[in-house]
Amino acid sequence: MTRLSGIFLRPQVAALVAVLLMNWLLFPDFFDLTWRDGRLFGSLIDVLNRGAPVAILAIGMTAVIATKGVDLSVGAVMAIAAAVAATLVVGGQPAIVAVTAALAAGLLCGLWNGVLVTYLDMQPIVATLVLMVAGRGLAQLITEGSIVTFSDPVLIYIGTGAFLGLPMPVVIALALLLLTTLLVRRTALGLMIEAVGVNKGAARLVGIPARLLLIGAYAFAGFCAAIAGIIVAGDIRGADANNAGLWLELDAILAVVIGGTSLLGGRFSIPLSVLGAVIIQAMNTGILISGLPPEFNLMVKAGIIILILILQSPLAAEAFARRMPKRKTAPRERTMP
Amino acid sequence: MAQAQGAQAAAPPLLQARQIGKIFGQHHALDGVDFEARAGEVHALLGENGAGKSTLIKILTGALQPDAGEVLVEGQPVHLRDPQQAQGLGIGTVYQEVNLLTNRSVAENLFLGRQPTRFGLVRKGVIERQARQILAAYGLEIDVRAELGSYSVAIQQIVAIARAVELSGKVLVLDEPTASLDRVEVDKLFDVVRALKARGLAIVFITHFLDQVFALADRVTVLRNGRLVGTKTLAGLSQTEVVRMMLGKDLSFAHAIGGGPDAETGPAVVTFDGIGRAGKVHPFTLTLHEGEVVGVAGLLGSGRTEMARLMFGVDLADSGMVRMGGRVFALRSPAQAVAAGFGFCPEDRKLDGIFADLSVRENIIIALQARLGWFRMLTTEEQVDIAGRFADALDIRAAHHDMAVKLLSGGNQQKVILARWLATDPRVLILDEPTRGIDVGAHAEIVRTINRLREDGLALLVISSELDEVVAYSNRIVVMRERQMVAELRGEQIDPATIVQAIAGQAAPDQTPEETP
Amino acid sequence: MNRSLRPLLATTIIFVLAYALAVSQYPGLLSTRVLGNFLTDNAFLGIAAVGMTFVILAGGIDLSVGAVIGFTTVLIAVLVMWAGLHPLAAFAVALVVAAAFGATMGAAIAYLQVPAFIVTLAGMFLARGAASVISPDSIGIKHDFYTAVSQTYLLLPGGGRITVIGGLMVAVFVLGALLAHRTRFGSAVYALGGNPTSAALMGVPVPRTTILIYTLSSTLAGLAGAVFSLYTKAGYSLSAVGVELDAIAAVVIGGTLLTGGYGFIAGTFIGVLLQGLVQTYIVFDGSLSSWWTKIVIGGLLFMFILLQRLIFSASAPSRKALWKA
Amino acid sequence: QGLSGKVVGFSQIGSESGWRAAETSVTKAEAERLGIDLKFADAQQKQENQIKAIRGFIAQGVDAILVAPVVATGWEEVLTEAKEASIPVVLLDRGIEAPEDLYLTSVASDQVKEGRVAGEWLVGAVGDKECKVVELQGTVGSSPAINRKQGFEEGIAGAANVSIIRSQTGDFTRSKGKEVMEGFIKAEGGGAGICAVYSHNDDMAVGAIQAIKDAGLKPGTDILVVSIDAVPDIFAAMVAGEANATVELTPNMAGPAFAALDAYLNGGTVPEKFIITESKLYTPADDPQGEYDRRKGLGY
Ligand SMILES: Nc1ncnc2c1ncn2[C@@H]1O[C@H](COP(=O)(O)OP(=O)(O)OP(=O)(O)O)[C@@H](O)[C@H]1O
Ligand SMILES: Nc1ncnc2c1ncn2[C@@H]1O[C@H](COP(=O)(O)OP(=O)(O)OP(=O)(O)O)[C@@H](O)[C@H]1O
Ligand SMILES: [Mg+2]
Ligand SMILES: [Mg+2]
Repeated sequence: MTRLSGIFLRPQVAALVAVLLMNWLLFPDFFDLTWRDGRLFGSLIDVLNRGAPVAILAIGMTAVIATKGVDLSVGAVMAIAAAVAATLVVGGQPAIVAVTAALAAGLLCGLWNGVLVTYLDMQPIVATLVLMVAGRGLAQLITEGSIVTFSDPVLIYIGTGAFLGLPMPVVIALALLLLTTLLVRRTALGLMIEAVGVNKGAARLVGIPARLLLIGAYAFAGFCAAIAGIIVAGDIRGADANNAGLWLELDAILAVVIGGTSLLGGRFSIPLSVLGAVIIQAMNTGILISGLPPEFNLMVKAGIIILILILQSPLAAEAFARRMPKRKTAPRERTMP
Repeated sequence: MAQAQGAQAAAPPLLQARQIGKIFGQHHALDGVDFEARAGEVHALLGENGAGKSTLIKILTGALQPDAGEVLVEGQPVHLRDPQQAQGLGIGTVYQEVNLLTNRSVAENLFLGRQPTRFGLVRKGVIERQARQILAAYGLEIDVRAELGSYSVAIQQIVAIARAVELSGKVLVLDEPTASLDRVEVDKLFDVVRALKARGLAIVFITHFLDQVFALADRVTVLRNGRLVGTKTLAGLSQTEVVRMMLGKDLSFAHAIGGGPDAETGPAVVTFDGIGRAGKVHPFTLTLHEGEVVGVAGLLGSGRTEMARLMFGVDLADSGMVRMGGRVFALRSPAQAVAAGFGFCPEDRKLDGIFADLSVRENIIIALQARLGWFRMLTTEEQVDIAGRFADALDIRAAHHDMAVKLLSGGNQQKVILARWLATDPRVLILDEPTRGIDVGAHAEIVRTINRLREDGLALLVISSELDEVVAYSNRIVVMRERQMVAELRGEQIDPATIVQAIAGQAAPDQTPEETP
Repeated sequence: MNRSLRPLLATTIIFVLAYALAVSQYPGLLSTRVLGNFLTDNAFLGIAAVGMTFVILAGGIDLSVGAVIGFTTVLIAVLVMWAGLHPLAAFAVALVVAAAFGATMGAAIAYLQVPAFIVTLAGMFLARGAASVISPDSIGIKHDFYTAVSQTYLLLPGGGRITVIGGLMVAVFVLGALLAHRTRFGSAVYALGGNPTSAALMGVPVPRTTILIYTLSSTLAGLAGAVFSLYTKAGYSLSAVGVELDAIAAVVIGGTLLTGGYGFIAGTFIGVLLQGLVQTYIVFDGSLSSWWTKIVIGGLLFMFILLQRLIFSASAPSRKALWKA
Repeated sequence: QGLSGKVVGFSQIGSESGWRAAETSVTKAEAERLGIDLKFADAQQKQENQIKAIRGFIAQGVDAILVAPVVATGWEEVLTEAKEASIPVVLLDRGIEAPEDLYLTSVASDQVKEGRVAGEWLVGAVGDKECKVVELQGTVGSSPAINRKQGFEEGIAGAANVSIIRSQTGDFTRSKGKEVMEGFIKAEGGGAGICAVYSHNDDMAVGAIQAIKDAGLKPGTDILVVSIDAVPDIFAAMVAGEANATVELTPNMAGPAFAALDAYLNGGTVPEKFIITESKLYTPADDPQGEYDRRKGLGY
């Protein structure tokens, strides 16, 4: 009960509401929803639809970050998955084969990262930087640098179709969110991941299979990236190996951090990460409809991010706690991020 | 000590705290505490785990800000923003848990923040030379250019003390400095402290070893639950009285640790047969029986910890096998050991034990959960129940069990780790220095727990540097020297004198250890 | 030998081996001309990487350096071409702006306790955005000073050149090494990277040091921007995109631990050279398609780090036991 | 004997788009046809890498250098070095700000003209109807984005009835093109107010076409689509009646470049300084299916 009401007091929710209100001010029809051709239409739906790939990435990224890691390669893995799916359907394979192969490719990429991090003991940023650089090359190798356009109805449905009135990407993201949240919270997986993130050595000592969990987290992130890659390809009916997922890893990390998961590992919340992704997309959409010249895009984005971060900082939390003296938060020990 | 006090009654105390209050959340860690340290005295600060000693020290040295009250240095109220400022005022501190930089050289750790420079450049040669000199006073001849992290905790502790001593022009504050030290080093430390006292410094000394208090201190101040119980001159005070001040009651079994138990032990539970690892521990063979406590004695660095790590699969043995219930296998991971019914409280609580950001409850149930596997999750109710039960059994003082374990006092964290393994209902429990940093009350409690576990039929292996304690509960004692199991004592041989002899390798004990290939 | 020196040694060995291998394939690589180019072409990267080394040594990260370089080039171009300032004055202004920018980020990290990754990511957006607001188009710089600088160089036998910016990079490395290894500030940086809590308890002024570190990084990024503008004689909002990742890679290849506390400025120098070598090697090869270029760069990065780990762990530290009772 | 056996270095920007990939593969094919030993260097979008590549080519002593410059400024020094080494340099697809004697010739399109052609076509197509245009810009700060914007504005300057009402960057990519167009349609009352979309490249236009369809409108009829590049997929869209015009940017910059080099190296003929490729306008009247088939094999 307290947990439920607590959710609404989160700074993330406040930030989302603020951004949405801003969009509404810029564009009064922002909250309008219409029903046409068996599906919902409206800017709000667009925000969810466009935010879905980053939300899916953020789900996987949350698992990795909770283990005290980070995965810079997800954008490149998206491109790989998109390339695999597109070339296979163009080559005449049925969609199911293409999708399975793309997911397998993503999983494989994630496993590779996981092995580098656990068995070769590389630091996550560099280990995944390798695939970030080389992965896009691999994707281009598959497509030979061109945009592979397809007309496979299944893939297109995954990217642009609707289910129960909602765009498929949104449905997929929600399903993934639900499944993973259940998986980590209805089993001890969540606690174990947090334990690994907080203290890997101690986790091993109490008998938690720390390495397995680590590899699993990266593999899962790769898998999520593959899903996002398929969606993006389906959306534009083609695999754009050069640009699919470009820089999206930063958005995904940002979403996770806005969602309140610490880059130092430990406590994590997948729903809040998804919320973070929605905030980012709402902000992007706001910039789009604002009519401001595009030169200002980045500055506006930076400004909003800074605002959200200040809202969320321990300092603000303390100030907030002082206002509401019911439950004071303990002052944190000063640590360098 | 009496003569020192008469002389200083007039001068203001070098360091003084007035009506200090500190609140964490809703928990009053300190409430109206007065404290003073005068020139030329050793002032012991005592109290149970979680009484607020470390918190008071942190406030006195600028590491924490008080919510009420004031700190005075030589009678002048000061607002200490950070430890740097306190250092500048001549207050040197060794905080609980060694707080040095393991990634830097020993010399740099000694001089960080006050390196001599020329043209803005640090004079490394000078630093290294001085560092060698400083450490020599503690009988420590080590390569001061090597990383601090490459040395044992004991050495790190001494470096921390040496640094604090160098920094302290007026006041030296020592928060449990002797927790990981051996008798020899403790004696050396005491020599240094006495010399400083003679030079007119004020020394604040926290420990849970009452004999050390009586050996060194002039006055004691006792805290209980964040409140001041009183400050007394030690002369004429008895141990029982001090304990009563700390606990608010007498220690019922009066620290009564007599000779070891001589009960018959049960059947063998596990045999470590020729387990060893090149360069770490010579192969050894050891059988643990039901209802038996095997104590491990040895000097610092004699390889006790590494032996325990091999026995739990933390480090992989390169020779030998484990025999258990008719099965013969090699331990490949702690997970396997946990599955086989082992439990292991590591020596380095901060590094290997505690999940700092997880709650007390989660820290207690985590090993059990790991053993159950990820799919069978303990429900919240089960968790609350288990955590509550074991926290009560070990008297863990926490405001509530959902608070992060890192916020507990050091001794209470130690108890949490113990509780964690008791919760797994193990058959074999390996405890590496389980009473380090634990207050007298809890200490007795843990000794009692060990005895009770034995009676319940567990096989225990306990590593401890406190001979009295080892003697109190061991059916058998193995002695380690230079990474080798050199002796095995039982029955009559279990008394401190014999053990000390075996450790030093003087008289060859008539009983050799089980054969090692 | 000091154990922390080992990664540095490993990196050096790898560089020498890699260079020898490359030369055996393309003898043309062994010339003063190529060596001089290594310095000139990587000058801005090297200077930025020195700042990045400090940040990483302290356990942080700075994603804004590429954007700060880009911003600085635009600012300098605008000041010189539109406001008519002398380039040296423009450099001074740019350095001050960059320093203030870094200090602000550092303060946010130190006082607001927001992770460095995110603060500097926002900083990256801000700097890049500000540059494109000032001028999205590239601005050529025409000034006698620029011409003079580009015509000043030390001619090496064999036609190689040590240019002003190449020399400047070497100087920054030397000064950086002194700052890191021989000053109190340097010690504080390592302390922060080792254990911030301990550092604070040992009296290291953690917030101040943090602010200084990011100030230093941004200032050096600003200097790298000035060098970049000398290098290209232009200011362009999109220049030096992704340089932060190259700098991080150089630092890591150079043997500095991303978790902080261990590493050497000199290692970063070799990391930069190694990256330059990879680039040059690929150009000499000339047969790699766009995608193979990426794959090879990623693969070599992987190889270098792997090799370094192997060499490092082969000489793994044996714990010293010198305790004499 | 032509250029057979000559070593030519080619510093390409990267492989950020299908068009760029086509340019690379056409250049490689041309070189192979002529028997040239082509040294290819991909700069991953970075000018500093291009400069390194050119220096590398000079150090290797190539016979000539082709550069597709990522940005107009910053080439003086390295081109001077090439000149001192007597290596002729040919610029591909964009011009630079540098003294003209530093390069042999520049084979490029006129980006401003491309925009103008597009704009003029639109003015002609709408007649004197009121027409509100939304613009999908390329990457902020890139020279095609700047020039094609400028050219288009020139093209519609004379027609008071044609005006740009919204302009955002789609980063030259399909997915961003689609996303931005989606936003435009929402912001302009479901697209009712939009008469045409002008896209700085075909990829974004292809994305925009999908957005228009998703919104229940007919691209090519309800909203006119005009863009630049002439890649195969835009012709496919024309076949389907969903795109209205595109201005060609030929990927074959290398053909004229090699011809000029041949003339210069073998005959000492100094070519024209600026070889401008044609900015040809294609509409559905120009056999889009044929154009599609012709281009499909070029590596787009
Ligand atoms: N940052 C904090 N937040 C919340 N509670 C805290 C914090 N620090 C300390 N406490 C609480 O304050 C009390 C006093 O702790 P302190 O560390 O001072 O005890 P101590 O007397 O040093 O105990 P020990 O002998 O075990 O070291 C404990 O109950 C502890 O849980
Ligand atoms: N944390 C450590 N850092 C460096 N060296 C260590 C550390 N722990 C142990 N060693 C070294 O390993 C060897 C065996 O140490 P081990 O810890 O097993 O001995 P121990 O008898 O348990 O002593 P202690 O009481 O110090 O734990 C010694 O030479 C010691 O110096
Ligand atoms: Mg304490
Ligand atoms: Mg030990």
